[in-house]
Amino acid sequence: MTAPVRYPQPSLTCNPALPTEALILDRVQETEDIFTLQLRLTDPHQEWRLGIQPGQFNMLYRFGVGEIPISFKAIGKDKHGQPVLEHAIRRVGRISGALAALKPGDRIGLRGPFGTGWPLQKAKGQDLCVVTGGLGCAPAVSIIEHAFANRSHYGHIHIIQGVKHSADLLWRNRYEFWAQQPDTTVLMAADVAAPGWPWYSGRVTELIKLLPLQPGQTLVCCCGPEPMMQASAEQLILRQVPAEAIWLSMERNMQCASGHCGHCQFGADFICRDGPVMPYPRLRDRLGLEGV
Amino acid sequence: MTRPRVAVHKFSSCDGCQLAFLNLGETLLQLNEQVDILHFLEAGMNDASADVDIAFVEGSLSTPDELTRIRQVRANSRYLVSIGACATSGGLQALRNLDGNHDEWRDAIYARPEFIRTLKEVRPIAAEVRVDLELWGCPVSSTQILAAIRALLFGVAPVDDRDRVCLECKRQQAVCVMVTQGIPCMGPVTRTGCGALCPRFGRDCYGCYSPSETAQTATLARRFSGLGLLPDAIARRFWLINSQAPPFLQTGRVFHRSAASDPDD
Amino acid sequence: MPAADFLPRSRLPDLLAVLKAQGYDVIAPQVIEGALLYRPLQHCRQLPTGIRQQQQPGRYRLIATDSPRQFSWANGPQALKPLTFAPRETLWRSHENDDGTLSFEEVPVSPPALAILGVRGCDLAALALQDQHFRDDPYYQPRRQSLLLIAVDCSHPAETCFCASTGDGPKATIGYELALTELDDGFLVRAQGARGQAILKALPLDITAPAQRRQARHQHRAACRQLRRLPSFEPAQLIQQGRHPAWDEVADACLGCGNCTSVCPSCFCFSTSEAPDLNGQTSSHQRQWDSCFSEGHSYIHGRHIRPDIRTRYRQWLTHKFGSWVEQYGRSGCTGCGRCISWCPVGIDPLQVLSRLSDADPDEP
Amino acid sequence: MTSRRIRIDVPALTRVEGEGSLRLEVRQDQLIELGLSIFEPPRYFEKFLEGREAEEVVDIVARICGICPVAYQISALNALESMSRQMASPWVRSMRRAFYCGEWLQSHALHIHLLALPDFLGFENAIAMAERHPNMVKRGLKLQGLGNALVRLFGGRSVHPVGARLGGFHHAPAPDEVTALADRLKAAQQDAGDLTRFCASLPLPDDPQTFICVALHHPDRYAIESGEIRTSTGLNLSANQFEQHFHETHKPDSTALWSDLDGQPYLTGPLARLNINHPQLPDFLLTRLGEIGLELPSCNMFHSLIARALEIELVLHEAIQLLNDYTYPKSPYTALPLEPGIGYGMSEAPRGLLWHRYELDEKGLIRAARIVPPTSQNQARIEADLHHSLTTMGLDNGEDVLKLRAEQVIRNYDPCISCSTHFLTLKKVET
Ligand SMILES: Cc1cc2nc3c(=O)[nH]c(=O)nc-3n(C[C@H](O)[C@H](O)[C@H](O)COP(=O)(O)OP(=O)(O)OC[C@H]3O[C@@H](n4cnc5c(N)ncnc54)[C@H](O)[C@@H]3O)c2cc1C
Ligand code: SF4
Ligand code: SF4
Ligand code: SF4
Repeated sequence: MTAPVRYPQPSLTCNPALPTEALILDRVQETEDIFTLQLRLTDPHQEWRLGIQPGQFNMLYRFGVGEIPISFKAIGKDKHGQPVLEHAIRRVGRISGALAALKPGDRIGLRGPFGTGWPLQKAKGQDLCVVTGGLGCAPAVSIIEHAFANRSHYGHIHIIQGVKHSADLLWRNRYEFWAQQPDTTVLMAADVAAPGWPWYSGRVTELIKLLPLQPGQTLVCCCGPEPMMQASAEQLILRQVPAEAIWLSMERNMQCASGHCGHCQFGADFICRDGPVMPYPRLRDRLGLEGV
Repeated sequence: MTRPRVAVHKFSSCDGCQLAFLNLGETLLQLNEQVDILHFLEAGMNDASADVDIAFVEGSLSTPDELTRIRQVRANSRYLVSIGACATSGGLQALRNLDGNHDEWRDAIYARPEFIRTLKEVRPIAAEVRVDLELWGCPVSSTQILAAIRALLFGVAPVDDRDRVCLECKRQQAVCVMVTQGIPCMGPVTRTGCGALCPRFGRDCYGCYSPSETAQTATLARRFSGLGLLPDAIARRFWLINSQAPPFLQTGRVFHRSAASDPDD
Repeated sequence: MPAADFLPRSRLPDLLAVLKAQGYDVIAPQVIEGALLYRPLQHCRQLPTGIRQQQQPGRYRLIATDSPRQFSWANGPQALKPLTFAPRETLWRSHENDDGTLSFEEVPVSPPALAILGVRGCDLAALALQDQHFRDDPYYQPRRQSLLLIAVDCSHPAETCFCASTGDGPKATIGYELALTELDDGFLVRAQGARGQAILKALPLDITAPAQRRQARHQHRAACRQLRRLPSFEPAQLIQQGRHPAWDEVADACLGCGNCTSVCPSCFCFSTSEAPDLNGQTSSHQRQWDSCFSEGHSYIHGRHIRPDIRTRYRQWLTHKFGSWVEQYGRSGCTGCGRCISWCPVGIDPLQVLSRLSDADPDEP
Repeated sequence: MTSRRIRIDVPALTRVEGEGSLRLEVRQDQLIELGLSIFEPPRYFEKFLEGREAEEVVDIVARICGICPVAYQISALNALESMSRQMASPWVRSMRRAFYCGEWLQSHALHIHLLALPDFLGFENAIAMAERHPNMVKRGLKLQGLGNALVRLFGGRSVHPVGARLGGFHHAPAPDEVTALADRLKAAQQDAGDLTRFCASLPLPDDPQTFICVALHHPDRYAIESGEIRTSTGLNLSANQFEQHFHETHKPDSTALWSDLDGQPYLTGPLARLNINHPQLPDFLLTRLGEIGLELPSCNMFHSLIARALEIELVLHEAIQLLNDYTYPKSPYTALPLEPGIGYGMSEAPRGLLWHRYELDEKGLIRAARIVPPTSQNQARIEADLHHSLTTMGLDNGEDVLKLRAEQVIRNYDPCISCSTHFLTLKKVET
């Protein structure tokens, strides 16, 4: 007789739904409502999580309050030169607000990395064009930092950033620093510019028209509000950039980040698993559809 | 660490929501370790004018005195939570607002009506002062109260779940009474929080937790009519415990009027 | 000599005994609160003997007859979903220790071995869909693996059923250990896989008479004649039909209550929530069934992607019948008809699908 | 003797249900003013019952009082069902009694531990008392919790339960739930006995008074959910005779509605019940009476506390019996068609007699309703008691002593002020 099958119990370390502890080493207030957390994972067995790539994200958990998806910003260094994970978070609601109240020395939970990153392999040997709209876009910063850290892998680097108001520009000195670098173009535009704003006023799409692009050998990484990403992609296509070379970072409600909870579906895709970074042709016919 | 100071105030009500505290059992003693209860008449704490971090307010406003008192409570409290249907929508007693015949009722009952100082309309707390959080339900449950206190202790706003009773009804594996018995259930337009109590007891939800988000009251009213309810019976479904909550008020009004203008009825 | 495969009705208790002997708890549909719900089965008397059904849009009634049959109805409000994908469960617990460190504790699932009697073909097909979706889910899988499935071919589809047109019924074809075809006097039994075969071997079976076999074939053909059928449409196109007036019509009729998603055996959405203890030292991270009809489903800070019933209904229909094909290689609908019967206002998605294939005046 | 003037003003009484105030003035050791007022605003329940369907009444009247919703539901059902030719089934009648036992248990346990005992043990409130007497307070909370669990078994929740309906219940609890609860109730009987002994051992003021007792009496059992009125003056009345003997009047300087029995103040509630029905107590409680030396009828109002403790033991015992005999019914209710007319009904709320009257029209809608709750009935008695107690104790006592005694006296009646369906007292309008 065959006995009923008993499923082996999942073990603690392989349960993708289980967070691990992260210690807040430092907390930097970037703007009034954006702050960066420097994190160290306290369990040495969890270090594989530091293999996180630009464009991927973690679920950050505040004890007793809940979890939210937050993109990877950078791997920084602590004062002993040890690698630390950086996440930039905007305080907008319940959980981000609870995370904002934490200080160095406090602990949070972390699950990840999740999702697709920017297509670094594909980008190798090509020009890189990073287009962002809106406030402090962590996925964009992460790819730019990565590109400068691996400068020889890429040709020309184009950085275009659009903000609503010139005062919204985050990490301004980083942009100024990048603008000084060889083989790099930094263009910025504000819909509304304060006096003394050295860059353009207008929309990001206008900047795209100005870019010295080499369409066949440029890979575009785009993040920001969906209408802006869509308009940018169309503008880039007008500039002969192939649609397949344009990659967008998407955002939807996420409860599990493991492709189960169904909240992040965008048509047939689970943004947490098939995204957040996805090629434009995949998204093209759904972007802009109401309610999708 | 200093414990947050808490007050429980009562306005026009049945006292049932305060029982969410008094029915906590031993948890009441645990709660007392987390917070400092300064004012709660029924439990024996009496310091109505104390400055507190969290004030829970039960009951609706129905006298001029209560208007003065609620302003004082607001001024003394950092975070004001209105609890229960009376406090959030006026509750059952706000039915008197509908007819606009408060004076008549009063005069019918009291030999010396001039002594009765009441407002013509029963008002929810938020009609008079700013309310930081509303906990709906008639009565609110201990679970809701504890979750709110815990969230505030963590320094975050409590979760405001506005989903429908139906969702919880199915999670609880209750059998739909509307589909199997043709009973007019308010679950599809009522907010969860009770754990789908009524359908679990084989009966219709009567809307005691107030309207849910995107409450499709007109659609449901049409369905009730399909189940054989006459317009005035439909109006009564919406005009019960949360008659003043806008979607219920509105749909009740439509059917109340059509009942009044229907000569056959 | 033909193999013995007939279990007389009087010997159905033997099946129960075999299952119990092999260590299974048995559950089967029983009449509870006017519907058929899975409940522990101690003896065959608890089965819904002679029960027939009336299912129509928004309406479900049981009718008692004096038929000896125990499975002459279509289905109850829930398929197997609650047994594998719990309506609410704790995923893990966290502790804040006195020194401020956090520890996380898994809350493992250890279900008993369960044999389920009376499963339908449509529900097995839906289970296969959930198996795909939750293939690496550490909470779903243990429950799933401990199930032994005993199907009964559907002989009395309801008015709301359309499994014949989705190809998932009325006969059980995949995913069972044992399958029964119910006749007046007993059951034709077939098995799949080693576990099924082992049970089959342990049963006291007779040889099926040719007349009985004929009756079974006839019954199957009759069950295939269903009132409803899936209309033809282009799955990939559904999502593009955003401006079709069908959506406004259905939005006006729909309560947005999410019952269709809760009773659908393939729907898998859940939300998570945090339940901290009062003392603030331990907290449970839970998940519970959610629905694309809830406001939280499509909320991202500052905006509701689907703020109204129209867009929410569209999400449900275009996902179930459209995007699902791309996600899992087939539509998410197995024709069980539950979303039609259990919709409190009786909306029939098949009608919406047909309406969508009407030329849309606005769409080019 | 020097002239002395004391003015005691308790603007908000604590540890009572609902809001009320007390004001008394003593001049030259004479009580010149005494007023218990209730400033619970009117909620006009009787008025908005008009025009509602009979089926809706239970859900509405529950909301008159969060502490004794079951009492309101059962009195209303008694009144409404009296308009039917049929009766609720025996199953329903027993289960209603069990349901009601839950409410007595929770209400009495709450009153004794959270409202009354702090007075006798010298604490501001029960939470403060818990620091010194943790086990006693926990015992009380446990008994209260069991009462709530019993109400939940039939009603889904203990405040405004949703289970009761015309003709019975919406839902019959599963037998295993019933057994599980019965076991918990059994386990609490020891605690309940200890509680009675403890209450009896307290140095309660000994202050005999004369008063009329009014309670329901049932020939077969200690009256809870049904019975006829019996008074210590020898009256036996059915519900429809209530209005012939009990009247509500206005005191000239107040706006409250006061009830009297043929012109006399009277007592309703635990002590009145025990005084009238004690011969029907089960044997173990008759033994208990001897053990604690309580002679009945008692004319010491403070024995109300002991009466509540004894009634806790009683309802535990009753509920256990009823649940032991539990059978799962074919249907938890019988449809009872109601005929137009007038229906009267009453029951014993934890605080005393609760009387309802409904007039039903041809369409099955309520034409008129009248509800007389226990607190308004006790109102006159409370003031008479205050007058007597304070004078007997000696008005020359210090202000704090007078105030504490006054509050003890009021709490002793467990007045449930929130049930102001139609009565109201405002603070005396000051000139
Ligand atoms: C892949 C991905 C990467 C992200 N990276 C960053 C980042 O690097 N920095 C940053 O500041 N923000 C990022 N966000 C957005 C961030 O997740 C939301 O701001 C956050 O969830 C808001 O949570 P809240 O509780 O503070 O807000 P509330 O408004 O209180 O939201 C309530 C709940 O809704 C859900 N929710 C709300 N907004 C979002 C959202 N935008 N995305 C997903 N779920 C949401 C969450 O479950 C949240 O707890 C990212 C989102 C996604 C999907
Ligand atoms: S019983 Fe009521 S709440 Fe439950 S699913 Fe049906 S309509 Fe919704
Ligand atoms: S089901 Fe409806 S009426 Fe019943 S308790 Fe819940 S919200 Fe209130
Ligand atoms: S969509 Fe409807 S018919 Fe299809 S499987 Fe789901 S519930 Fe059944």
